[in-house]
Amino acid sequence: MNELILVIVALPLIAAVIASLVHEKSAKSISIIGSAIACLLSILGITTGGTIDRGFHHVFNAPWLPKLGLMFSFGLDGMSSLLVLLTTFLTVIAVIVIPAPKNAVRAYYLSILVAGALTNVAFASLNILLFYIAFEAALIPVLIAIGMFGGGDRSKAAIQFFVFTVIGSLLLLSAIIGLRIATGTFDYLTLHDLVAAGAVDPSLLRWFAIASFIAFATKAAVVPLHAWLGRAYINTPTGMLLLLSGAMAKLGVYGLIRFTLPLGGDFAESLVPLIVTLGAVSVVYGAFVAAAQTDIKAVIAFSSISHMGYIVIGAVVGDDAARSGSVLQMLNHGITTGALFICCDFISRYRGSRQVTALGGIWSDSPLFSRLLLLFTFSSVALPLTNGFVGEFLILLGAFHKFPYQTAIASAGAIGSAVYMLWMIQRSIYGGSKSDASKVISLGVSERSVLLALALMIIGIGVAPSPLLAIASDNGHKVGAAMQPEVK
Amino acid sequence: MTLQALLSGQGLMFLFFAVAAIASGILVVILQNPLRAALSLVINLFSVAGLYLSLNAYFLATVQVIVYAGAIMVLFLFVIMLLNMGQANLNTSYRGVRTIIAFSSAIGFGGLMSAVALKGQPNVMLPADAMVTGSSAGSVEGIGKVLYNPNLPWLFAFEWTSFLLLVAVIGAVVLAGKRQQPSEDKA
Amino acid sequence: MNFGDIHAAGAPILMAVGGCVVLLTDLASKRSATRKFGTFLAILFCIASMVCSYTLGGQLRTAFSNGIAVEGLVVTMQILLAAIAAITIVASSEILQSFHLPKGEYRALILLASAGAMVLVQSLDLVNAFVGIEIMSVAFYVLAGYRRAQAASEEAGAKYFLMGAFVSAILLFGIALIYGSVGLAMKANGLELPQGYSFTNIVTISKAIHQVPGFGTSPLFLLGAVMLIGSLMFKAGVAPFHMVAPDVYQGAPAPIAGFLATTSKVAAFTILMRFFTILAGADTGAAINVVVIGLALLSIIVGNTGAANQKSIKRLFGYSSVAHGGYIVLGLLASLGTESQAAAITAVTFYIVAYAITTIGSFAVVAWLGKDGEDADAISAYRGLGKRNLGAAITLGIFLLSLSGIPLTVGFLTKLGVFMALLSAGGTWVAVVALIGSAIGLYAYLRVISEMFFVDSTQQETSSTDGASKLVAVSAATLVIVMGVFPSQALLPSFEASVTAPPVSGDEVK
Amino acid sequence: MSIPLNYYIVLSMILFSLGIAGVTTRRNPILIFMSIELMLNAVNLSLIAFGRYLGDAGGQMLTIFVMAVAAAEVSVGLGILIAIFRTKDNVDVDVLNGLKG
Repeated sequence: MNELILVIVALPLIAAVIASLVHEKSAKSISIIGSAIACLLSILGITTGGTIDRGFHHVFNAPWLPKLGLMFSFGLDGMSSLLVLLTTFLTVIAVIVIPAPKNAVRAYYLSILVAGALTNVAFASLNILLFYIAFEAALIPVLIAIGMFGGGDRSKAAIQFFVFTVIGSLLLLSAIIGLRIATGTFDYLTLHDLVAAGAVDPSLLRWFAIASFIAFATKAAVVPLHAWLGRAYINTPTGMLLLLSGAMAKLGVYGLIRFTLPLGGDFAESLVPLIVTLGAVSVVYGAFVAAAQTDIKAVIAFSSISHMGYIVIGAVVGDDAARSGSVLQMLNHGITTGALFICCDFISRYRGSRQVTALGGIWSDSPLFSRLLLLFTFSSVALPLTNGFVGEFLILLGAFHKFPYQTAIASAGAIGSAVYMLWMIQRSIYGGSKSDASKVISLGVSERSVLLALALMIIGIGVAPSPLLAIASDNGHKVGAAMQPEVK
Repeated sequence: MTLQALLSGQGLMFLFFAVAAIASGILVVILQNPLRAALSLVINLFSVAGLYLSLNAYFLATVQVIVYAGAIMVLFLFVIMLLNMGQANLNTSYRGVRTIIAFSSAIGFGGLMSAVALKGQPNVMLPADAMVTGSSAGSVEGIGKVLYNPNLPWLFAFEWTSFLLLVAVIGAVVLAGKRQQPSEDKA
Repeated sequence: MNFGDIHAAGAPILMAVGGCVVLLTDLASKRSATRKFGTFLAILFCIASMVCSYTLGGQLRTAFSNGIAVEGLVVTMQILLAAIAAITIVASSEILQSFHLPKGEYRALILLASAGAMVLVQSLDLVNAFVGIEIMSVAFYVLAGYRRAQAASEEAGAKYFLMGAFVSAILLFGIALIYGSVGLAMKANGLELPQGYSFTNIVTISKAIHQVPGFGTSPLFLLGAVMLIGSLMFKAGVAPFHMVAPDVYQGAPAPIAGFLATTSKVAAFTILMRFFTILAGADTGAAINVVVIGLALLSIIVGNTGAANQKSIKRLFGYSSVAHGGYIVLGLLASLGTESQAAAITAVTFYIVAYAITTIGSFAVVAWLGKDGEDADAISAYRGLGKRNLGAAITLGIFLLSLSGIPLTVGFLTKLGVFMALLSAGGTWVAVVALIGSAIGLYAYLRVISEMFFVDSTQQETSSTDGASKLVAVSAATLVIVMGVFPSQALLPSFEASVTAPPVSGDEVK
Repeated sequence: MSIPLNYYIVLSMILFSLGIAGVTTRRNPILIFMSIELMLNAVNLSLIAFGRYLGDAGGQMLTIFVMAVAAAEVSVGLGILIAIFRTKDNVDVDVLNGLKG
C-alpha cells in the first residue's frame, strides 16, 4: 500500500481531467466521485501500513529528476495523514455544496481538484523540493479561481495574494537550495538526521530558519505577514475558499512544525519567543479587525487570523500537548471555518447580501440552518463540548507555563472576539428580515446532509477527542527517535 | 629620452600627425554643421593614414585613403547633401558644453584609460630586426601572403567577410531601394 | 583544409549557401510563385544545417587552422539556431504577405543572420567571432527596420543600428587590447606563438592567462576583457545598453522580434561561455567578477521594473528579455568557479534553450492575435481574452508563468538550475537580489494574466488568419510544460551527454 | 631612436574617447555615426601599432576586417538613415523619439 498517497493525489487529478473533457452536466458528478474515493482512501492513510521509515508509514519513493535531487518521495505520519484527510474532505464538500459559476463549470472544478491534489502532495512529501514545487504550484489554481470566479475586487485580490505568497516562498527556495548544496540532498529524512547530528553549517541553518519562517508565516497569515489575507478571502469563491483557508493555510503551520523547527537548528529555537509573540499579536489583531467588519464573510476571514495565531503558538512552543492540540486545532479550524463559509455562502445566495445590517429573520425562516450556524459559531469561539474548545484548551495549557504573558494576551483577545462574533451572528439571524429581495434559505438533501455531518464532527470531536488526539500526537517527533532509541 | 625620440625625424612625423588627428577628432565632435564635421573626419582619416605609414603599414595606409577617406566619406557627404543637411539650422546653444565634454573626455577619460591600462606595461620599443621583417609585412605582397595562407586563421574570416558584404548589399537594397506597391502599405 | 574542416564549419556554410540560393531563386522566378517554394527551400537548408551539426557528434574537433572548434555545446546551439531560423521563416509568411515586403531578401537575411550566429558560436579565434557577430548584427539592423514605411520599425532599426555599431567599436577595441596585451605578455616571457595560432585565439589567450604570472590582473588585458564581455552582453540584450531591446522588439514585427531576441542571446551567450571557461580558475582579480555581477543585477532589476508597468506587450517582452539575460549572466558567473563550472554550463545551456522556446512562443501569440499582420501589441487588447479566445489566453498564460518561474513550467527549472549553480559558487547575496528582482517581474507578468482572465471586456473576437503563428505558439507552449515536468525525458539527457566542458585549456598548445 | 609603443596606444585611446564623447553628446544620427567611425579608426591605429611592435601580421589582418565591417555598416546604416528621413521628412536633430515607455 505504499502507493496509497499516489492514488489519493492522482484520483482527483484524473477526475479533473475527465471532468474538463466531458459535458458540463456530468462534470460535477465525476468530480464528486473522484474526490470522494480519494477522501475514503485517505482514511486508510491514518492507519499505519506500508513501508515504515523513521516514524513515517506508507513511504513511497520514485525518481522524478534524480539529477536535481527531485524525487517523488512520500510518507505519512499522524499529522500529515490528518491534514491529507482534511484536504480531501474539504475538496469533497466544496464540490458537493457550492454550485459552480454557470459560464465556466469545468474550469471551476478543475481548479478546485488540482488545488486539493497539489496541497496533498505538499502535505505528504518527504522531499523538500517536491514540497516546495507543490507548495507554489498549488497557488496557480487558487489564482485562477480568485481571478476568474471571485468577487468584485478579484483582479487585485488575485495579484496581491499571488505576489505576496510567492515572494515568501522564493526565500524558502533559496534556503532549500542552500541546504542541498551543503548536504547534497533534498530528502527530508536524511536532512533531518544530518541537522540533528550537527553536520550542517549553523549559518546556513539560520538562513533556512528565517527564510522558511517568512514563507510559512505568510502562508499562515501571521501578523505582520497577513496583508494579503483580507482582500483574498473576501473575494475568493467559497468552494476554493474552503481549501484555501481550511487546507492551504495549514501548510504554513505544517511547515513550521515539519521543517522550520527541526531543520532550523538552534537558531529556530531562539526564534520561538518571537513567533509566539507574533502569534499572540495575530490573535488580538484578528479579533479587533474582525470586530470592525460588517460583512460576515470578512468577519469569518479575519477571525481566521485569530485562530491561526493560536495554532501557530501551539505549534512552536515545544510542548507535546500544545503541539498535539495545535494539530487537532488545524483540523477543527478547517471544519469549522469551512462550515461557516458555507453558511455565509448560503446567506449571501438566498438573502442577496452579506452585510449584518441587511440581514435578519433567518431564525424564523430557516430554523435548522440557523441552529447549525449557531453551533458552528460556538465551535469557532471554542465553547466547551465543541471541537474548538479541545484544541484551544490544549494549546493554552501547553503554552501558558512557558509564555504566560503572550498566552494571557491571546486569551483576552479571544474572549473579546467570541463576544463580538456571537453578537454579530445573533444580529444577523434574529429579528425581522430587513431586505425585500431575500428568500427563505431552503437546504437541499445534499446540502443538509453535509451541514449535519459537519455538525456531527464538531460535537463528536468535542465530546470524544482522544482517538484523534492520539493520531495528532504523532507529529514528526519520532523522526529523531529512530536514531536515538534510548530517548523513547 | 622621450623628448629625443619625439624630436627625431620619425618623432616629428608622429607628433605632427598625432596633433592633427586629435585636433580634427575634436572638430568632428563639436562642429555643428554635418558637412564640416564630415570634412574634419576626412582630415582625421588622412592623419591616421600618415601614422600607418610611420608604422610601416603601407598597404593599409593606401586602403585608408582610398576606401575610407575616398569611398566611405564620399558616401557620407553624399547622404548629407541628399538629405539637405548642409544648411540644417544651427542650434549653437550646446556648442560650448559639447566642446568642454569633448576636450575633457579626450584628455581626461582617454588619459585615465591609458594611464590605468598602461600601468606596469614596460615601455616597449621596436626590436632591432623589426625594421626588416616589418617593412615587408606591410606591403601588398606581405599582406596577401599572410591573408591567403590556408595554414593561418585569417582566410576563414576573410571568406566570411564576403557574406558580411552580401548582407550589407541586401540590406542597402531592401532599406533604401524603391518601395513596391507603396499605395497598399500602411503608414 | 580538408573535408573534415568543411564538415565542422558545415552548418553555417549551409545556412549561408541557403541564403544565396533563396535569394537567387527569388530573383529568377515570378513573385507569386515563390512564396511557398521559397519557404520550402529555406527550411530545407535549415534542416540540412541541423543534420550537418548533428552528424558532428559531441567530440571536440578544431578546424581551419584552429579558427573554429565544435563540440557538444556548439552542436546543440547550432541546431537550436537553425530551428529558430526555420520557425521564424514559417511564422513570418503572414507579415510578408500583409505588408508586401520583399520575401526572398527576408528569407536570405534570416538565413545569413543565423549563419553569422553559428560562426560566432563555433569560433575559437576572436577574429572569426567578430566577423560572425557582424554578419549577424548587420542582418539584424536590416531586419529590425524591415517594415519600411512604418515609422516604428524604421526607428527601431536606426536605434538598433546606432547602438549596435557603437558597441561593435567597443568590442573591437576590446579585441585590439587583448591582442596587444597577449602578444606583449607572451613576448616578454619568451613564450612562442604556436604555428597556426594567432594572438586573438582563445587558446593563446588561455595560455597567456595560465602561464604568464600576473597576466590575468594586468590592466591592459582586463580593460580589453571587460570591453569584450560588456559588448558581447549588449549583443545579447543585457544592461547597460538594454534600452535598445524594448524599443527594437516593440518596433519590429513580432516574428522578427522573436528572432532577434533569441538568436542574439543564443549566439552571444555561447561565445561568452567559451570565453569564460578560459577565465575559470585564473587569477583575474575582482574586476571581471564585479563587472559581471554588476551587469547581471542591473539587468535583472532594470528588466523586471521596466516590465512592471508596460502598456505594450512587446515592450514587456523586451524588458523581460533584459531580465532573463541577467539570469543567464548569473549562470555564467557561476561558470567562473572551477567547482561549479560543469553545473553552471548545463544550467545556462538549458536556460538558453528554454528561454528561446518561451520567447519564440510568446511573440508568436502576439502575431497570432494580430490582424492583417499588425501585432496585438497593446496590453489592453488582451482584456477578457480568456472569454474570447481561451486557447490563445491559456497559451500566453503558460508562457507568462514560465517567464516568471512558477513550478511545473520550464521557467522554474531553469531558474532553479542557475540558482543552484550560483549558490554553490558562493554568490548568496547575489542570488537574493536576483530573487527580489524576479518577484518584481512576477507582478509584471501577472498583470497580463489578470487582464486576460480576470477582467471582463466587451471587445469582439477578431478572427485571425495567422495559422502558422498559432501552430508555433501552441507547440512551444506544449514544450514549455513538457520540459517543465519531464525535462529528463524530453531534452535534458541530450544536454547532459553533449554539454561537455568546452575544450580550451592552456595545455592543448604544444 | 623610435617612438615607444605606448605613445600610439595613448593616442588611440584619446581618439577612442573622443568618439565616445561624440556618440554620447551628438543628437543627429549621422553625426553619431561619424563619431563611431572615429572610434573604429582609433581601434585600427592601436591594432597596427601593436602588430608592428610585436612583429606580428595579425594586427594588420584585423585592421582589414575592421575596414570591411566599417564599409558594411556604412552601407546599411546610411540606408536605414535615408529610409527614416524619408518617412519622417524631418532632417532636424533628435528624430528617434517615437518609441518610449
